[in-house]
Amino acid sequence: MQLTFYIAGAVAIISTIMVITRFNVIHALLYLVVSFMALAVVFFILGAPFAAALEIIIYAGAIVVLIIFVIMMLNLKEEAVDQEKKWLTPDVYVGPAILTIILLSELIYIISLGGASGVVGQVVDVKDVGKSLYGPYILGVELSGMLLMAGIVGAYHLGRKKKKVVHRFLEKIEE
Amino acid sequence: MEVSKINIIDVLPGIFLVTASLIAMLSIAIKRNHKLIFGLTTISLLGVFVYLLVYASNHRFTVEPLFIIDGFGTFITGLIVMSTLAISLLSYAYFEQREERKEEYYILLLLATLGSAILVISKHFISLFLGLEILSISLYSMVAYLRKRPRSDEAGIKYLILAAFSSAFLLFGMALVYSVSGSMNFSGIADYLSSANSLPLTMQAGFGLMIIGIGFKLGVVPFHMWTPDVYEGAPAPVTAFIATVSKGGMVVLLVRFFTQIDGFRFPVIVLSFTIIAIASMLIGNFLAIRQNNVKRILAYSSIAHMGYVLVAFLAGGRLGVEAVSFYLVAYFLTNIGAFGVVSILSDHDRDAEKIEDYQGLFWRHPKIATVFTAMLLSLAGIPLTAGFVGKFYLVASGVNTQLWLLVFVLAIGSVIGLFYYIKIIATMFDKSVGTETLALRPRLYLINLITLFVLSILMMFYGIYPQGLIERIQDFLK
Amino acid sequence: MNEIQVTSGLLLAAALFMLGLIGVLIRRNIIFMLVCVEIMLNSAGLAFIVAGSKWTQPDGQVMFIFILTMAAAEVSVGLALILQIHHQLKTLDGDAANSMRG
Amino acid sequence: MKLWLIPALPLIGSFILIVAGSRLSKRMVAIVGSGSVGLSALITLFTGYKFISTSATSFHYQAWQWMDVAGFSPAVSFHLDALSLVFIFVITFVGFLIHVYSTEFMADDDGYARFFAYLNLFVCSMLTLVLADNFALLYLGWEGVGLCSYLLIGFWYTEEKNGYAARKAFIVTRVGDTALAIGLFMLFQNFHTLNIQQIAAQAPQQWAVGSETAMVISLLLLGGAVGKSAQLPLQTWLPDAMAGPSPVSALIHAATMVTAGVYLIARTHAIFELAPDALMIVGIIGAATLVLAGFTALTQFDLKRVLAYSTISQIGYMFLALGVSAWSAAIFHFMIHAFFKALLFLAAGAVIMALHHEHDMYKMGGLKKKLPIIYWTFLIGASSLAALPLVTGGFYSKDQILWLSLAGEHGNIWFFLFALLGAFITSIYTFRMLFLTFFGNEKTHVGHIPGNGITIPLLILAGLSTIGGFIELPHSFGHFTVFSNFLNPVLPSVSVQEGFESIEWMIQLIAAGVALSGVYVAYIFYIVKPGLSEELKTSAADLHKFWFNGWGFDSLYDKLFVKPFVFISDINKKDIVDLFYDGLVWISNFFNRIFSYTQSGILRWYIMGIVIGGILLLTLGLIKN
Amino acid sequence: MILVAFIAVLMIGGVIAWITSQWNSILSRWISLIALIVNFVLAIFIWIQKPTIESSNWIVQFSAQWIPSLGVSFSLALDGLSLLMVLLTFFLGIFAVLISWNEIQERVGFFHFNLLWVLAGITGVFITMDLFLFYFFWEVMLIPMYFLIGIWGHENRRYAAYKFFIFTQASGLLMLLSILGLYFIHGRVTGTFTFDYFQLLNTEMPADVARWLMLGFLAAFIVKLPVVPFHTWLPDAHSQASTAGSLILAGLLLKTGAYGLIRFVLPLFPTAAAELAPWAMLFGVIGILYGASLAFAQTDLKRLVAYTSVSHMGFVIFGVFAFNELAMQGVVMQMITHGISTGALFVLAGTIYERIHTREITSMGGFWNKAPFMGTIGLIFVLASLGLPGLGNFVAEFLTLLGAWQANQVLTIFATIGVVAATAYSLRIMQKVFLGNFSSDKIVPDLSLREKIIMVPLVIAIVWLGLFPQSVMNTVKQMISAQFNTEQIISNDTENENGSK
Repeated sequence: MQLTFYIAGAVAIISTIMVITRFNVIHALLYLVVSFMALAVVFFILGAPFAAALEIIIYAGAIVVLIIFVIMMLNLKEEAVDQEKKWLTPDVYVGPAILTIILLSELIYIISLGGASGVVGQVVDVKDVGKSLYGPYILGVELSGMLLMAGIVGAYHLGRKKKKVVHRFLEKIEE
Repeated sequence: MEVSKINIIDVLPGIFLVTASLIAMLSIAIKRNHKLIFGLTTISLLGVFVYLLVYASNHRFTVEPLFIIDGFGTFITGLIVMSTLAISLLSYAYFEQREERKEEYYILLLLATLGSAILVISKHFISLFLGLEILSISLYSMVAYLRKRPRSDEAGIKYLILAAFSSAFLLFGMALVYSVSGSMNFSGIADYLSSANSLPLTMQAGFGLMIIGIGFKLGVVPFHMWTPDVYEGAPAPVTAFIATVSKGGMVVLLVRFFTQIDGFRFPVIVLSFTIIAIASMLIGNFLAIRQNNVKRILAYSSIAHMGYVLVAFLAGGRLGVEAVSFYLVAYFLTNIGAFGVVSILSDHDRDAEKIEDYQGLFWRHPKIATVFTAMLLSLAGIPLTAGFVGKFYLVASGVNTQLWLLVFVLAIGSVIGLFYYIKIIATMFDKSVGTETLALRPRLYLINLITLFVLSILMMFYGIYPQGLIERIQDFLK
Repeated sequence: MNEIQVTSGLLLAAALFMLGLIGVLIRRNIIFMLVCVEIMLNSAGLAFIVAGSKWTQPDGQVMFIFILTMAAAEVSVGLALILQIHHQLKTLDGDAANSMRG
Repeated sequence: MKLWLIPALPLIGSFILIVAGSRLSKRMVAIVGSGSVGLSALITLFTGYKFISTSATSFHYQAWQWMDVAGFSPAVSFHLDALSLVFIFVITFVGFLIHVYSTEFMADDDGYARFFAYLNLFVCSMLTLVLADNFALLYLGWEGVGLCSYLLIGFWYTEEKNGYAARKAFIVTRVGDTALAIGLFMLFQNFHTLNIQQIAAQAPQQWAVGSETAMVISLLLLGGAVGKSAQLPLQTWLPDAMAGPSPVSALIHAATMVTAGVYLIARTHAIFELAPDALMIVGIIGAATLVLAGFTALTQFDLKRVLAYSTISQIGYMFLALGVSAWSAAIFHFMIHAFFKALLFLAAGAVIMALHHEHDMYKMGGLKKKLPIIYWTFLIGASSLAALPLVTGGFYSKDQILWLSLAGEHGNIWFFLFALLGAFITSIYTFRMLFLTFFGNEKTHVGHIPGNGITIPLLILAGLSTIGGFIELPHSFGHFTVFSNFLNPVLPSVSVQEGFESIEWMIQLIAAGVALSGVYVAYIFYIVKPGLSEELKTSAADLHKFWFNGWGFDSLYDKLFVKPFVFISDINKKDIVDLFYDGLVWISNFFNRIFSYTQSGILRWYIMGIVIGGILLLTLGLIKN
Repeated sequence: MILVAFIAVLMIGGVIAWITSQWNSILSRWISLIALIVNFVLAIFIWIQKPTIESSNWIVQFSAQWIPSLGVSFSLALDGLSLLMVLLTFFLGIFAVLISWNEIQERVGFFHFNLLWVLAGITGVFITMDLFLFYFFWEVMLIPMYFLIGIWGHENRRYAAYKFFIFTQASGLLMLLSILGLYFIHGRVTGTFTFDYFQLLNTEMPADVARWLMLGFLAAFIVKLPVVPFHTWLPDAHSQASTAGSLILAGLLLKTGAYGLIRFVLPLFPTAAAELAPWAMLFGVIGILYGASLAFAQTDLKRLVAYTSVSHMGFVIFGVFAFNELAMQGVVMQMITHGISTGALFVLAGTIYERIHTREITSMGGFWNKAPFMGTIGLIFVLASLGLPGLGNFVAEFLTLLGAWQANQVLTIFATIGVVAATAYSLRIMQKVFLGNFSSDKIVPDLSLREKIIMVPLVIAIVWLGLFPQSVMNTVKQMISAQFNTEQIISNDTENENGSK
């Protein structure tokens, strides 16, 4: 159990590192799927099988696919990869990395000393979650519907193909 | 637990807003009609407000486990709804002049209002999160609504990435808090804290990360950097919305959360907010002094103003909450008025954001200039305006709890603030150049003028006779 | 010793969170930024599940579901925006979108 | 009781002239201007008669309560006693004569009405000064005369240097006035009143002789007196004041205003007597001034400047007299001096007018024949100034001072020697002036022959300066003491040191001899051997220059006070304090620039900001925990 | 009610003047003139009719609820000091309207609106007895003043207006802090939270708290007064404002600072103020001398006069902190006489500017020749400014110094030296403007009838104050002696000694 957790965790971390260091977006996304799956395993071990399923279905399935769709729509070519190479230079990532390491070490220090002790692993299954969702949190579910609606309406409005795109772009260059 | 009937009545305002947005969406599906949607929006907003006016009371009850409906929440909900109404009135003319599809805007506006209204009555991390996200996601689209403008998109993506980023912090913080306290309910956390001797480190870190998320939404230093860009890029009415409704909702949440858990027992939290407040007041004002873009000036000024609000927030107590409430009213009125002026003067090419656009405005459109002057003076906290009483209230609450450093910085900040408010005013009254060669040719709509007029009358009225409003607030806060 | 400590779970979440964070910071491509934000949100969800599991409550998972919802909505709007920006600027460089400053 | 009319009439005259002067004919202006003073003089006569006939010690009239604050309650009220009677007599009569003189002298001037308005205002102020029953009102008159002096010196304002001279006069006297004002503050602090009579009555009870407070107050009052009376060290303004028209010089800068200091000290003699050291200083100042000014007068070529320095010198005599407590002697000399100096100035004015505003004595000469009346009256005045024995008023008044400076209870040999030296110089420069102007060859053509308006006042004044001396005769000369008896109720008589009574006649003889020898010296130098003075001048050129420039006081003050003040003012014209506020603005802008730099518009930058904020928050938590 | 009327007439008059200017700008001039005359007559009426001032300090009082939940009331009251100040306000206000009759040709209505609202604010400051309301009016007068400078001012108006506004606002905010501090301290001690002046008097508080609170009040007042080194807004504001603006600034606005010192600082914090007295007096003296030195150096006529204000106002703080009745009477007189004399000098500068379109005294000279009437008027006010006896300023300065001498002799000596400096700079005006040679390329007509109508009453006033100041002093006597009960005993003694006249 414990071992599985650590292995899954390690996979998640490594694959995430790969995600953020890939030059090719598609490669990165594939690593992302790996990362999500590893996490799903973690969820399962932590006693959240429902969450594990959703992780795979929605994150790995829906969201990543959506992103890939968009990438395909944008029709990114090889130059994009070169571009990424150019962008990702040490002077870009050293500073942020240091900052993040500071933050991470602080968090590690806090979490490991900070009194959130306890054991995990007790299973909270779908039934409990479902009861909870459609019990006390029913209004939350309704609201998440509104959330999605806002997202859809927004995406619809923004994503609609514009007619005068090129013209506008030229206009911008002329300026 | 079943949703009982009484609960539905309690959350009726929310249901009203949801229904309105749904109807709006459906009607778009049938036929696009700007006027119709606009009418629907205003009527429903008005309806909610009337409902609140008639049925609302300072009676305090909860809708377990997510919501608490009390006088404070109701009052602010009413304020939010009224502000949205005013903004939607201003929006009509603004969007009517633009070739975009206009109708979806109102759906988003209603949903954003819903999100903000949920924020102010939430007593649970889940409702907090959902309210916040409904608000945010609607706002992403609203900010980027004018697709014709590259800046609008730029602002939208900036806002989106940063908001999601800070939401992640907020969530992580909440998770940490939850992991320690075992409850996501504010009262549950409060219970845990009252039993604990000191603040556990993890919990403290959780609060710290939450402050990032909250601070981002408030636009306080050092989480403020998005403000000017988003203000500048967003359409003027949306900017008004961000400046008022979005921030106001968060302020209320902050007050509610920290009052409930009595966070002021912990010096670390107080110190953090003190530093944030001081930094916001100073840096916000400093940033604005040489700025020449009116929307950015207002953005920087809003950073400072959130710092001022934090003074009252830190002062806490009845007076602090009263001060926050009053200040929010004044601030809402003033900011909507100010951005209203910006939007009314914008033409279909760009928003009236350059300071040159205001050169000699007083001699061209004396009424609009007068309104703008009044609004700026209110922001500066000059008497005869609601902003004065609001600032007075803030200072009073600060002095009451002897936060001398904070009120002193507040005073200094106000003085620095004068620089740029006066700059705009001086420009409007300066007749020397540029009155003929104007780039902007706005079309003035009567409805806008009336809205602005009403706003300024209200603003002046509360400045001269704040008693009514104060009584109202005190009534609600009982 | 077959039990997993809460701290381990939280540390994993923190590590992933920080990886997402570093990703946002170092990538200039907006899509990457979006992806990294997703990683951060996901790790926050992990933290919730760890916490929920600690208390044996469903609330953690409920929160995770809402996070998931929000992430989906956000990604959809974000991608729409990215499309727009790509049309406008012909690039996905986050740093290029800096016409507003000062 | 018509006391208030005396100052009021000139005031009314002045008011009429200011308001309506431009619309009145010159004749009307003359009538109003001199008439008001004339009436005043008449009333003075009448009042004086009543005063003497009723043998009252004082008349009092209160016009209204000026202020009444916390015990400070000066009134606009007038107090007439023997001392002020002498003064108002001189002021109104000499003033009237000068007015009459001016009607002709100023006849061609554009500012005719303005001139009389100022002159009337001056007379009013001067009368207020001497009639005031409290120091506040005295101060009003005191400043009022200063103002009129300013206005009249700068009367011909189109000449820029006249304006500067006027300003100098005002400012320098104001320095003295400041001392006076502080003296008044101290008086009020000590007595809770500024009423002169009350103070005079209380002072001896409150202070012992030699009291330090009395000393300080006396010195402060002296400071005021020194300023107004152009004594050392504030004498520098008077020679420049000659920029004004000659009647002004006669009235203000010779006869009346400049003697206000003498009046002040005489008026407050009760305080001064409590401070013997202060009195000593008065005497020293007088002695020093009279010699200094005398030497300077020797070197001047401007007729009026000679007279100006002689005025300073003569007032020095008065101060000397005051310094040795010879109160009535000082007042006596004041009166006689007023007559003959007014006479000299008016005559000089007539000469100058006749020679087309020529001031340089070396360009005059031979006027004896052309202007006989002027010559004779001038001669009488000059003799009086030089104190030629027996026939001149000046002899009797100056002789008394010489005598008392040696024999008076505070007198000493040094005072006497200085006074004697002064007398010698006086007669030299006086007759130098006379010889240069009226003898020798005619160098400038005589234009304007003075008419009656000028000659009649001259004649009257000549008469007065001759007869005036006979109202007070020394012991050795019949001991006729009407004047000092008259003043006795106000000013105590001076007692003579023992053993000196017997040698009084010797002193008189010496004084007469000195005066006559001075005339002789002048005669040698300017009539017999005219070249001699030039030789002397070249052989001691530096000394001559030094004396000519009034012992260098002007340039000293210029370097010491004026230049530094102007320099500091000028470099600080832009107000150095403003730099501080500019600095604040600069700092604000500096901060603005720094913070603006963070608003780069780059998304990752903003994220970085949030992260840094997060780090700070967490670190803060860790530190504080 | 008459007190409310004072303010209401001005405010409503201002609005009407603005509105009517759309049709007729002359009409709006007349409206504001009439509004001010009505108020002036009302105030005179009170002055004459006032019940025996010995009985009570307060001649008229008015109080109404305003924001009861904060303890704010609309409370007005008039005592001798307020009455004098209000009289001065309306008196100078009338001339401010008259002097702008020809000078202001654009936006006449808005100008008069601002003018009347400034005056309304000033009036409010002088008569309010509620600290909140006081602060309210304190700020209300700034905005219109800002516009008066910023719209109708001279070439550098924007900078000047900025500076004025920010200085006064910054200091005002500090005062606000103090007001609130006082409010809460009083509330905690007594349980009643109120801004009422009378209740806040004699609030008990620790000495150091009192010190800090007093400094807050002081900040606002010494900036307004102004005391060196907080004076630098003044020369800019005064010299850049239109004539009416300068008149109001110098004549009235500065007086609000002095009024505040007398009305609030001394009574509210008697002990703390006493501690501060030597320093305050020192700053007064510095102001006197520094202002004089700067005035002497200026070549811009209005700037010169502005610095004389700095110098003259030095006497005010000097006298206020001398803590005795004499000095205080002097201060009150100084407030009035300075208002008139300096105001008149600004009017004069304005009339000269109208004629030759410059304020540089180097390009003036010899105006007496062409404009003797103007010269005479100028002379009188120059003399007033240098403190010539017989004119009002002398009474003021003499009393101040006389009183101050009892408090601090060394400083008084320096203050007295300031009078010499005053002579220097005042006569410089005379010298450069009116004396000297007339350069023929300028046309300088003498004062017009309208200008004479302005000047003659000012002359009469200053002479009247110089010769018959007692009527003014009687008006404030009660108010001042109430503040100095202890001094009263001494003065009674001396009165007995003096009484036998």
